Amino acid sequence: MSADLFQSQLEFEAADGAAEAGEALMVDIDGYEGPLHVLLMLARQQKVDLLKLSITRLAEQYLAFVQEARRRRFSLAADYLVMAAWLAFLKSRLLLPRPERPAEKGPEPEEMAAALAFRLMKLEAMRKAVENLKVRPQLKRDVFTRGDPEAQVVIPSRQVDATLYDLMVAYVSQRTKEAQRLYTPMAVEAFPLDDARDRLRDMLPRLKAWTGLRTVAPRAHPDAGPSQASFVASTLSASLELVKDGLLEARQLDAFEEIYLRSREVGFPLELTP
Amino acid sequence: MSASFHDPAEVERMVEALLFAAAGPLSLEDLQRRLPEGADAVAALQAVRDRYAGRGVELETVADRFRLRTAPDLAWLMTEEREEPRRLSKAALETLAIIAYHQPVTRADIEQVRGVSLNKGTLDLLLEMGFVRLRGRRRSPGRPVTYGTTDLFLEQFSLATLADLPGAAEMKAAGLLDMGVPAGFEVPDPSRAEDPVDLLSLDEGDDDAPEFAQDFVGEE
Amino acid sequence: MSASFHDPAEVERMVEALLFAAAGPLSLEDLQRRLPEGADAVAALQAVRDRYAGRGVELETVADRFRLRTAPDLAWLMTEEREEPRRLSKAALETLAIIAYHQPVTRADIEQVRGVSLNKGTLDLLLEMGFVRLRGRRRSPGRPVTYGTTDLFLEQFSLATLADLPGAAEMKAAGLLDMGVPAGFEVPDPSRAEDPVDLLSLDEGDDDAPEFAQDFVGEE
Repeated sequence: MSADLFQSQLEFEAADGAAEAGEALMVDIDGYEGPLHVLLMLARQQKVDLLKLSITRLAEQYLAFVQEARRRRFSLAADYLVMAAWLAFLKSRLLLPRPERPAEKGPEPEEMAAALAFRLMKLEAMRKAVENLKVRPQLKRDVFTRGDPEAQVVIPSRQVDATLYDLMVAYVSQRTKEAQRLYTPMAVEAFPLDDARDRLRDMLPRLKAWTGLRTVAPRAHPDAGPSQASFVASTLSASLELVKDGLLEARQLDAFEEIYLRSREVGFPLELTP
Repeated sequence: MSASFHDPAEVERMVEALLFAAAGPLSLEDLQRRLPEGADAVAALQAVRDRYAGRGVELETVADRFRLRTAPDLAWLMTEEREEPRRLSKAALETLAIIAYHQPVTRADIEQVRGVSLNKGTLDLLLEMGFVRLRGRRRSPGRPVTYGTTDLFLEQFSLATLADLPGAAEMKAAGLLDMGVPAGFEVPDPSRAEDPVDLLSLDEGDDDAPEFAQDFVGEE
Repeated sequence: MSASFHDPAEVERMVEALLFAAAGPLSLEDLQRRLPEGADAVAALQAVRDRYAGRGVELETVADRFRLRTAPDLAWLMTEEREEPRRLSKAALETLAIIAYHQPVTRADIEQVRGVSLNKGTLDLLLEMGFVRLRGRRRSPGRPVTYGTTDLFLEQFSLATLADLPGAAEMKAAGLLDMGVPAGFEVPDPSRAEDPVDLLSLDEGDDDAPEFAQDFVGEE
């Protein structure tokens, strides 16, 4: 099963052209609503008191909805499938002949159906509440307080203007700052001096002519390894050691000018350590 | 200042001026504090209310406080003053309504009513806009934080008190605002289904899975 | 909107609302432009002027433009208490938050969490506002004074007890704690914080805490 089964949001285009007929699949949900919203929409199509709702019919409608949605290759959140499973289960229990002995466990299917209808009523009530709130006269949309900011006299309130939310925000912003302070920077990778020295010794035969330090130093890799500055610095340090050993000559024409290196013509014999 | 401070007509003028000048709604105490000693703010408020009734500007009670505002039926005239309100998504509005009608509510309560888990940004946005506040903790296991609405919410929606929420009394009478589900009335809550492995197993036709799941889940 | 746009009483209401909600004085042209076609703005203005004459709010003409303003003789009512509402500075709010969650805390504790030295005025202000109190002394070198919050603090933030302060879970739920939360991040539960050792009265051997507090406040 694809991972997108579990995506929390799903978007359906409104099935605009769907027929008015009761069985027609009317998909009109946005990404933030769940199976309960779909059930409520389907229940409305039965046009009865939610408590007198036919749960078996509702279950059929919902299963058809889920099937149709999947047929159209809409990815479907897991929530929808769990509800489908539960509804199918409930429907089967409602339709099965009642066993002689009382059910060994679990509530009666009628009770479960009533509970579902009640939940739908609760959600429906909140849907109505939203509609009621939306038509209330809203400040700065329908009703307006005095508009002249110049002439406004500020009447002080004895209350301090800070909410618990402000307090939380203030707290969190500091604690996260604190966390940032404890952050340890990544260790900088340097070009080891020993490597620089060895490399420079190897290069000596090729440094017959004056060569700029920057040319002598290795090129830094843009993504990994020591920085260019580290290569140059270590190579400079190594070159000074070799100058001291009499193997190399260095010159600089002026402060901040390029430093030139070349191997020394006459010098002390090389003393290579075994 | 020559007029007596206790002349009701004079006190009415003062209340009128204070309400007009105030930066926000004023409480009875706010008014009383500013009026001369012994002035009857309640009577003055009533007089102002009567005087402005049906006018282009009216006295309104919001969040147990008082303010002057333009008449709602003239909204169409106020095009230049209108501010495009920050649009709340359907989910945010529904969440706000649940908090308003059921308060104090926990996050789990909200999710239970909506049947979906609450999107991360939703509550955050409502808190940030100042419509919702943290109210306290419920004395139940886990001591979850409860949410409620603010005075700003009442001011925004022109509500005098929470009792004035439209339809609240009827919903309460019908038991629709109760959080508790009667015993044995448990409906599985898909939004709480947190273990994806279980869901997967339905699909794979695992032996443990109820067979009916095959009907519609296994077809892909 | 059922009333005729040309009913003079209706036009008067409109002019009243427009003047009230306008951000500045309106000219006759401004009014005419915003009123329905054919409405008599001049007559309406005159009606508004007459209606408000002698009231707490009056119609004023400035440079051929019109606005509502409070009656000049009531100016004393307005000007006497012109002051900004009390707002906590960012530093004060942050300090208060640290004290609330980490109490009992010393000054050094606060500075350590905030990463900046604590301004003397900040703590004084919180003490003066009554949100913060001296709790005692810590039994550690220097015996530093510890701070905690007061009942007024609980009242301001509508908290029944300190245990009701939102914890890390709620901060996450509100989207405040998002990314980069270090592994060991914990929000202390101040209701569990105990400092049995260092209650003031134990420390000083007398019950007169306020006197001690005075000593302390004056010390720095």
